[in-house]
Amino acid sequence: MSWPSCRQSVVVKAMLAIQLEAEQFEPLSALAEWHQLLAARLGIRPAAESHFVGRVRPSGANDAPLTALELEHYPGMTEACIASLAAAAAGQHGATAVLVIHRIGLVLPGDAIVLVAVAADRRGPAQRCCQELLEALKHEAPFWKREWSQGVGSWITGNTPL
Amino acid sequence: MSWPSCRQSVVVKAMLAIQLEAEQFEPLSALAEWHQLLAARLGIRPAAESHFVGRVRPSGANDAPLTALELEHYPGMTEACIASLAAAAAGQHGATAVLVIHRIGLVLPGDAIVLVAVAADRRGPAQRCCQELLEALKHEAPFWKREWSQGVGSWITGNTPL
Amino acid sequence: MAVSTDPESQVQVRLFAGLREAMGWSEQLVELAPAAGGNNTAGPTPEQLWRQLNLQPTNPPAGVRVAINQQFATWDSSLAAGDELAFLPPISGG
Amino acid sequence: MAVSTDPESQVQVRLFAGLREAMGWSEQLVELAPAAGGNNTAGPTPEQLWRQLNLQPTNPPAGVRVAINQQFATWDSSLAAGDELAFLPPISGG
Repeated sequence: MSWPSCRQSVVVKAMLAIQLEAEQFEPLSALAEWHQLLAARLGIRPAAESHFVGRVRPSGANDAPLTALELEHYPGMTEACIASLAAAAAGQHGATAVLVIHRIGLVLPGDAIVLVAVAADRRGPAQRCCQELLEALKHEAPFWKREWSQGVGSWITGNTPL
Repeated sequence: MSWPSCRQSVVVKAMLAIQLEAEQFEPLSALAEWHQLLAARLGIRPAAESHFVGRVRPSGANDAPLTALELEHYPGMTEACIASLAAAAAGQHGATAVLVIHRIGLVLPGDAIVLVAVAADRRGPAQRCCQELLEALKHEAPFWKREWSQGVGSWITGNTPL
Repeated sequence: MAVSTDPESQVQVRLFAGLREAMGWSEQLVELAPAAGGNNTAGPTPEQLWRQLNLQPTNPPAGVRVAINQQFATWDSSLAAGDELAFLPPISGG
Repeated sequence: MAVSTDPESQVQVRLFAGLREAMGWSEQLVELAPAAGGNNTAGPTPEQLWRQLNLQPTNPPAGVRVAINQQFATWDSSLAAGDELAFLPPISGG
């Protein structure tokens, strides 16, 4: 496992915005709010921004139509863990700002589960930080997915391949 | 040079949306329009979406405050070239849809120059396609940047490091 | 209902997701046994508690991780009274 | 104003960005000279036109690329009447 484990970070220089969201959220509205925050705090917008949006697939592992995806988490640890992963990734790549929004609860097919956005001074750091933070979230943040299909719930014990 | 050269592509399976924009554009509004297009054509939104937004830096190569960045292009060839690079990247990564918006003309500091968005069924292809297409645009699409600073224009003969 | 005389001598154990469902409980207060031989410095390990609570399978599967006080920890960490111990089945976030 | 009798025997040459500014022109119609020895199959190359038009420096810099009919081409491609030839200084898009 090559992802950094969640740990308390010592110095946080980047602007971090972390949110667990129990209701449906619209990634573009969330990005618009984040842009306002960036503009207010930084004055000018950073030269490079990389975003990732993950959405629930219409069918589950057995290819049956999915009713919903349920996301269980470990309250308290999850938030701290995401914050620490985001701080580590931002620090490693010298990112200016990081936004993570992650759904919990029941998420419908087509709905956004996760949004990761990274602002940086150059495209490489923005892209790499966004990519690595997403992988870290998938492997290191205490979330568990259960697929609901035809009235049956099945816990997922891994991630889709990269 | 490892980027594919612009060429006529034989088969285009992905949804491509390419736009040269002579006026200021708002990336999130452009993404919202693209989402409507995707929803109308595909029904459900793809599971993975990767975006990149590039903006004009506040200062130029010599660190002097930048008045504006001017983007010259080769009308006709530029559009065809972007379309062919987008089709090649989408085909290589099996992306579902690609959006490219590129500014031309005078672009002010903080304004968006380029937006690349890729939708795919998995995060890896979405991220890699977005990243590689951005590099291809930087190296293979006939654009030329001129920095205007203190009344003097200087042609840029390369790209910022990745 | 756990019979508890002194919460300071207990460890709070939490299960999640498939493990929680398979065992039929999500939280349990576990009384720390007085250490054998009066050596009070090293408490039980998560591995010992896994067995003591009769979690299944008997040997913890490779994918299951432990957290102590909401930080990832190793199976041979030493637990102290008042700790929160969680057994985490394979993570699938993002 | 180019003296042109037959547009079908010409190549349209285009310059961009720094090259356009350095040379002081952006488009020029160039009459193709009748091929020496009556061999009409191979037209001039972009490299020959670069020299014929007295573009500077005399040896085309490594970063400059050529496009024929809006497709990237090589410096030793053969131009035909009616072609559009562009000399492209180093690209900086995105």
